[in-house]
Amino acid sequence: EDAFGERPAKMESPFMPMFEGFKSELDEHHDRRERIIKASRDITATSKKIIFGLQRVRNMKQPIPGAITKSNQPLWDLISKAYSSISTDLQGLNTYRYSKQITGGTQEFMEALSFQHYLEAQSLVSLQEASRSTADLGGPNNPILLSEADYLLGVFDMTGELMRFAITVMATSGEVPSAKLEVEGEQSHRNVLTDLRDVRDFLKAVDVPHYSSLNKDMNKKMEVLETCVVKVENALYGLTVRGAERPKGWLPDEKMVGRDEVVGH
Amino acid sequence: EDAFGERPAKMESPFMPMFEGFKSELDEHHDRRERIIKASRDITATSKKIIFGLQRVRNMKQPIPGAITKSNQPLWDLISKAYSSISTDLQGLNTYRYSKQITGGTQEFMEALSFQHYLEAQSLVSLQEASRSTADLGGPNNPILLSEADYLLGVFDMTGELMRFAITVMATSGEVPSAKLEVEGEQSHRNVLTDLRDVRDFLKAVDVPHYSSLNKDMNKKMEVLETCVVKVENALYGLTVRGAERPKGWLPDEKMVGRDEVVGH
Amino acid sequence: MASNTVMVDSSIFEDIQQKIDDDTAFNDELRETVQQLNKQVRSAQAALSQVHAIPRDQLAAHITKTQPLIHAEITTISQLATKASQQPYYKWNHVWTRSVQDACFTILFAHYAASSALLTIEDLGARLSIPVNLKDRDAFHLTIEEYLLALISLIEELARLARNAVTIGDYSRPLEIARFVNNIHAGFQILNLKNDILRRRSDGIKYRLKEVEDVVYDLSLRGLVPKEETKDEEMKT
Amino acid sequence: MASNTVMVDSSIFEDIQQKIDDDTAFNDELRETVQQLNKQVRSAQAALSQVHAIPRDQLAAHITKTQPLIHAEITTISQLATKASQQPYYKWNHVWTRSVQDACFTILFAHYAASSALLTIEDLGARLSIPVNLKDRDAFHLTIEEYLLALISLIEELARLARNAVTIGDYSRPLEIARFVNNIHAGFQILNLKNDILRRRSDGIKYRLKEVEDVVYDLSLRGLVPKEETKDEEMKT
Amino acid sequence: MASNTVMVDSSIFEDIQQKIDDDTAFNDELRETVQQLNKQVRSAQAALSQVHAIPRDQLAAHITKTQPLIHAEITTISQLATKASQQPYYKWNHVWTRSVQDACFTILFAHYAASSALLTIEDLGARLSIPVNLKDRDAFHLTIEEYLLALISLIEELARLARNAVTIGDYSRPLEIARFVNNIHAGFQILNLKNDILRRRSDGIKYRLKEVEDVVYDLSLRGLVPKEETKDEEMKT
Amino acid sequence: MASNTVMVDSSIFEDIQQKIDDDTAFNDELRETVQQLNKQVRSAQAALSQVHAIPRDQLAAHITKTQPLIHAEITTISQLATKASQQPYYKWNHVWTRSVQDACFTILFAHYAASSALLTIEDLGARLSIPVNLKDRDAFHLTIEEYLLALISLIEELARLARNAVTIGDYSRPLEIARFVNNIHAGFQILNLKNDILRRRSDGIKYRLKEVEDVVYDLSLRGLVPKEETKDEEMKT
Amino acid sequence: MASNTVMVDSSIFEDIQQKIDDDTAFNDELRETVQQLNKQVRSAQAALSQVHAIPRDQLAAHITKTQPLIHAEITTISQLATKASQQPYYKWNHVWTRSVQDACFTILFAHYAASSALLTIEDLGARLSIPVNLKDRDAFHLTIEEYLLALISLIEELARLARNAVTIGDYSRPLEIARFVNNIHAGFQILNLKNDILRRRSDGIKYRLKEVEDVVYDLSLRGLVPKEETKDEEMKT
Amino acid sequence: MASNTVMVDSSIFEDIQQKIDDDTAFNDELRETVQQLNKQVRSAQAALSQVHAIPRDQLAAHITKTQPLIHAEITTISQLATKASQQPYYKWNHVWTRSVQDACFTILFAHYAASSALLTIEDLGARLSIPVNLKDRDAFHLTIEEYLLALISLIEELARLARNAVTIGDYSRPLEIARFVNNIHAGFQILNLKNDILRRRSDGIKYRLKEVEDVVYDLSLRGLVPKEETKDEEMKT
Ligand SMILES: [Mn+2]
Ligand SMILES: [Mn+2]
Repeated sequence: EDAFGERPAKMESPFMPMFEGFKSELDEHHDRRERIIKASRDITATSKKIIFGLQRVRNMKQPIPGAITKSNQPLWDLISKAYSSISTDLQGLNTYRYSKQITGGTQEFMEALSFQHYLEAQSLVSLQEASRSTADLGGPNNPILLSEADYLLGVFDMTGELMRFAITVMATSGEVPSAKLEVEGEQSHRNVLTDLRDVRDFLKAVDVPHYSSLNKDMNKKMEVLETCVVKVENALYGLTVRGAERPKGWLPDEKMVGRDEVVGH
Repeated sequence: EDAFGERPAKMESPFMPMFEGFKSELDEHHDRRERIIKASRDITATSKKIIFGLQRVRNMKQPIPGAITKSNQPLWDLISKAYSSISTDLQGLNTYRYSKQITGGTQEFMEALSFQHYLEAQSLVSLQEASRSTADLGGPNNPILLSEADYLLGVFDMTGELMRFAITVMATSGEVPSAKLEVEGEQSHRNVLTDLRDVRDFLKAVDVPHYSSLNKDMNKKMEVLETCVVKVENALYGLTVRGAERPKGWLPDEKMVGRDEVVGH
Repeated sequence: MASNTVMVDSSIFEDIQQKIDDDTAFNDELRETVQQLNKQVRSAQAALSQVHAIPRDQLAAHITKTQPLIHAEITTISQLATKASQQPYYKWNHVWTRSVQDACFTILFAHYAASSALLTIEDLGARLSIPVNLKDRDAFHLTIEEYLLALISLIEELARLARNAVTIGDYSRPLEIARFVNNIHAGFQILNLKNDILRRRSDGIKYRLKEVEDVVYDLSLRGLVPKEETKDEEMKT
Repeated sequence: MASNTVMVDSSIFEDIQQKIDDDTAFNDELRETVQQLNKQVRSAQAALSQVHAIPRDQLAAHITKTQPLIHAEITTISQLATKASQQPYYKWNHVWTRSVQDACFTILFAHYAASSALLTIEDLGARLSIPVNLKDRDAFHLTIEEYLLALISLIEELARLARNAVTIGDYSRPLEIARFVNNIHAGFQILNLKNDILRRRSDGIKYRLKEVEDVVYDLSLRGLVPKEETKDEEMKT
Repeated sequence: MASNTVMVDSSIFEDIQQKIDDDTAFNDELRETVQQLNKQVRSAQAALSQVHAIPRDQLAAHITKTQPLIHAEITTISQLATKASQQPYYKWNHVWTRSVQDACFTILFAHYAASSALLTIEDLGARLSIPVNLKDRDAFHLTIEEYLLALISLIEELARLARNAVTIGDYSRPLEIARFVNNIHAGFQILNLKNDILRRRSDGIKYRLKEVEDVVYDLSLRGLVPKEETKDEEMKT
Repeated sequence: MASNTVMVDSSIFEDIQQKIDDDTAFNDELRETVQQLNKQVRSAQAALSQVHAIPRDQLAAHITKTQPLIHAEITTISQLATKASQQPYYKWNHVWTRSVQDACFTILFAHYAASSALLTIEDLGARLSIPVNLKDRDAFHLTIEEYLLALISLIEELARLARNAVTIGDYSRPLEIARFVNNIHAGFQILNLKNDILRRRSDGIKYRLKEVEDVVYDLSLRGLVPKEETKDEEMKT
Repeated sequence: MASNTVMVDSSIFEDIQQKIDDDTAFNDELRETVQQLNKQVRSAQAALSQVHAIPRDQLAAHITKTQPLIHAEITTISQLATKASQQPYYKWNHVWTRSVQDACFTILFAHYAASSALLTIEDLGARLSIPVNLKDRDAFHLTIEEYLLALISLIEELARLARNAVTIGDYSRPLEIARFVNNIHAGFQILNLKNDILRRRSDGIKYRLKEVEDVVYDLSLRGLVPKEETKDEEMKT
Repeated sequence: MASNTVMVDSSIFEDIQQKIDDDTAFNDELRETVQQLNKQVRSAQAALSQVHAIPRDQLAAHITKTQPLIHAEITTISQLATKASQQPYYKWNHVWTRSVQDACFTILFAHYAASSALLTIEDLGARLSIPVNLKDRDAFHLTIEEYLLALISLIEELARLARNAVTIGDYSRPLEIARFVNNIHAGFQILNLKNDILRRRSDGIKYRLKEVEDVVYDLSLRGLVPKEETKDEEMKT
């Protein structure tokens, strides 16, 4: 009588060694998959925190205020740590194998990265630049892939943050956000709305096969982006209509309390 | 000019200290929530592995074969470790606060626990006994709660494993699984099918408010359970119909290869 | 089922049924109390909606008249707290949280209407005689989320009040409100929110802020901003 | 868009569009090859479905006749491998995996029909001239999942074959099949599967096992189990 | 298995077929009448949409011209009532309720446009010659829910009218409307509604109120509130 | 905007509140009764599920023991009928229809288990002491649809019983059931149903018939059809 | 906003109304005819369901008796063809396609039951007096898809018939059916179908084939295969 | 079961394969053309989105520059028409209808932007060189539904344009748009639509009208309505 009960005459299946091999491979695969899912959750949550921090910025095309840089730095470090912890799991053959598991985190990271880039430079970060950032996050020799899809979908989400930024600045300052430092003649016609429309037109022109999942995702996000543009247009319309009543030469009272900026720190 | 750009005349919002407090509370809450979600995923995956191991058992109401016990023990330990790592997060006020986050893992654990209990004792583990097990998993002073809902939904899922067990045993041995060791007169009428029907009838009698989410969950799982019962009934019907052709006194050839049990280890 | 060693010890399910029945009964009791609270909240809201139409100098009197309605709410919340404390807080919190938020809003609004000041979460807890942001023990209390959601309702109501104040000729109210909403907005901006109800509702604050700022702009364009405001401000800060 | 410092450097999107267009073209090429493979698989399956009706002693000849159909599959898989190796494996694997599984099934079934033996994943890879279970480099290969899914298809076909063998008077085939399915079933039982396609399909093996065992039972009940089987068995093991 | 013993009385299946056919025929008749009503409602709405563009002093004449359209609706509702009374009211009520609400809206709006007054549910029932809020017997009638849903449609139309009135230079209409919407809002505010269509639609009233208040704000800010309004107001208070 | 001119008669809101409260109370009462009925139905179903495991000769005794459970259902349905008759039938019918169907199923199944005969809708109405298929007045009754849906549930249960009867050695039950299901199927086959729940569920009868035919096939093939059945059969044909 | 310049020609809306009304009327006419066809199909199916219970030698007589039912279907399809030919075929095809398939099934089954042979699509078109697989002009016809879907229904019915034939002691029918289903299966196996209803339903043929093979297995195992069948078989091979 | 008797003519399966392959090839060609059209539509939309940002006096020049993009669309639609005319219109219409609607929208919008006038369906058909609202023969054409859906898209775009025009200082555009949307709304209001996509989308026109009226309100309130507009208006009224 053996460990399996009272029945006599057991035979070992001749295929057991083969299945033992399969078992260890599959277990390894599933464990790796779980690790990546968890890291992706961490990266998503941390990127969201960074974006919240950046929403306290009030000016464009200027260095991010020191206080915000300082409070965001540990978060960027956390993301780097999360990516490093799984970067060996995402190399070679496995780069695309687990792309469904990591894509959520990478898109959210891309959203944070491109939002900060826009605030600093008033321009859209390129796929090359962004790829360099994600590659670095994996640590030496283990670059993290930023696919075109991750890049595009991250940029889509970033436009939502641009809208929030624009409305907040208009609410607090009564002006549409635009870079103040440039020479008037060159720069005056570029503001968040024209930039948003620019990004929208470029994104709209991207031609993706109708059967791809990227196409479905982009169509959904394009609707959101159009809504964002309309929200900023409506806010700007409101400023214009009210501004039209302004007598010639009227200037806002410097002491006018409401328009003062109230800050967190 | 301060860190926030060129605008002069900033005021600090008088409510900032209050919101600083809220911020740290909310961050703590979200971090705890994430920790629990991750632990729940680990517990779910590990419980599933235990169940796979137990599906290699071929006899009822006997100790689990040593090989299976041995390969499952590290898994039980992993579960214990996962629960311990978050048990302080699930005490006092927080016991129910994160119940949605931990319930998936706890239900799957309950499924594994009650399946093993059935195989060993041919009976349903009670809420009290199972609660004692989960309580222990949290480590000293940090018991893990097993709610009635977790218990019931875990038992529902366990019946699916009972069905798999029953069909597999019928396929390999040509007999419906039942305990062989008892005195014939006492025991012969209890087998997996009668036990499954018993559990079904008890579960069906549980009276839950129609508006509760538990009611919705139970209704869904009751349909699956009814299907499981029918699957075992059909398999048993097949055995009976074929058996009806058996000449009087016919005994299966001991050498008959197909009916031999083939084992993994 | 006849057997001396049974599959299911029937006491298992009797115990569970008992627990479920107890829970159902407890839930019914809670809901009854919550229904009563909802009714009182609606009455208080109806009374407070007059704030939009009553001149500032008659407001204190009006608010005083609404106090009994608010006290009724507080009494019911006390009863709720007593009942709810018999069981784990977060097991039942979903039953009353919306109603408690609405009640908190009425108290915050009544207080702001009369004094242009915000009750802190501690002030509010003191009014309701319940603990706030409890962490060390499992009892009925007011959570941070509930306070913040009530605060967002207040912001929404004040955006409406800013315009209606102009309608009845009160030009200082909008400036007060603008300062207040600005300050609250700055506070919310430092919070890291999840994709939950609090995030969704707080997303609207910037639009309320914009509405209020627009009123201030409209007034300042027409030179209607009261002079003494600036002095007032300094005194208050 | 007219500005000397532009929001979007238009080369960003030109690059991306180029990549997407390349991918689309690559996808189209792959699909064309896969379509051809599908057609060849259907022809092979149709030819192999005769296995159910052909007596054992004429089977080797029949299988030999189907070899060209199987070679056609293998040739197409080679072409697929060449094409697919230009890009990361898992980026495109979903395009061909189902078809490759079906092709593998036809090879496994043809081999089993003629020799009552299982091709291992290594044997199968050798037949197809592609690596298997590749881990150290990113190239076209046969994955464990694909092999296992083809193996499950084989089990399903064998459950049908066990009965049809009896119909044409071959009473030893069912016993062979029963041993085989039993052995495979034991193997699958040690795998920890996720809730994926492999889990769902492997759940059916126990029913196939039961069907095959029932045939053996039917035969043994009627004393139709060939005597020499027992000896055979010993020799084979 | 053929058997001529009638274990099941086949007449039961004939009965059910008869019943299904009767119901289908009745349903078809009702829908035809409802189609006609819908057409008349659309004509009435088109005529009434002119109210937004016609100065106050020419409005009574315009409303008079729309009366035949409204009478057509009333005639069709009478026919509907006759037909519907042949069967239990609540079995078929869903077929016509939406159309009857729309018809009620046109009558309420025409009346308000001309007289700035609200028809009560009794007034409306009298106009339609059908009973209202019937409780004691099962006959065709106008339910309270239908009346209230039509009233909410009226509120929505008036929020639009308030702005369009300003566009054509009528500055007193918005103040009238603001008072009216305020009253209706107060009424709904104290209702404890179930979670149904009435609840969902009544939730929108507060946004309509805000829209109308915004118009009054715009007028107040610019000193465009008619003088007599203020007096009126005082007299009424 | 405060005004005491009553533009809107506030009594309308009091009336609607009264009506809503009445409906809520009525609904609560109905649901309580229905909840009780559901519980009794589940008890009866649990007791009747033993029919699948009890030999034919002990069945009459078992059914007799279940009668109190069925009487409990009938009592509750009487209470329901009394309550429901206070209001229009079709306004509330959705609250109980599913539970009444389930109760009817238990009565049909208990009767069939003991006597292999079907209760007609009239028999069933008599048992429940409620009218059936009422057309001329609006009162609580059993609709034809409810009867047919319960009948379909019976068919589903009998398909299972046919197999379980074989398991416990009863070879005549399946033939009886096959004749019965065949008859019911023929009845449904000529119905021209609307695209509703009855249509969807009746579509399944043909699969149940196939299941039962499969059992008869298994018995016929093995010569297990009881002798007297064959004679019976011949006499009946 | 009233304007006498016609920016929008109102005739555009009159045209669209006319077109919508025409379509609605045409649709109604078609549906009425289709309803009638459905009723006739159900009668034919009910009569043909006797095939499962009638011994082979009495079958020709029974089929002859069902011919009037089938002629009724054909007459209605002619009427349908006349009506439908007034408009583009594919604009309305969805209205009748299911019913025409069902009618085709009854004709195929009646023919098979009597003669064990399959009507080709041309035979079927001739019976119905409508063209088949029309490509060169837009008129009412029978599509290949409709024929194949009816054929799949036939396969499903025959799988059932194979078992019921055994029940009434006809052991040669299953072998005939097995050969027939095998042939049809082989035909479908080489089709490269799109992912549509035809693909989904044809996927089921292999399960029907397995069912029929199981019956042949059961007969073979028990030596119940008729002798002449074996000879037949040899001659045919 | 192998048999060489041809019970089933295998040519039937060759025919169906041919037909499926033809359809697949035709579908592929159509989709390729439609994909190209979609790309051109997106380019045209991007160019036309500048209309929201370009002052009125520079607009004609801008629209002229977009003409090549629109001609590209027209060319592709011609190719589509040629291809599509080889097969029944309604069999494939679903492949291109959405893209054709979008193309029509760009043409309608470009024309309105430059001339503030609406192209009729005949104008549009002439531009595209395809027949419109074809009834008497089955060929490629523009349906009334497609035209109306494109028109609704235009209305949606114009509601946005009304606001953006104000932003760039054009105060007369909103009034023009208001008149236009009002006219279209009146037209749709009298249509008795089926419950389809056209019905759902046309339900939104009233909200667009409200948006445009709000802009006119904002301008009127602030005395920003251009003088000549007022005169125009008076003359037209
Ligand atoms: Mn975001
Ligand atoms: Mn499980």
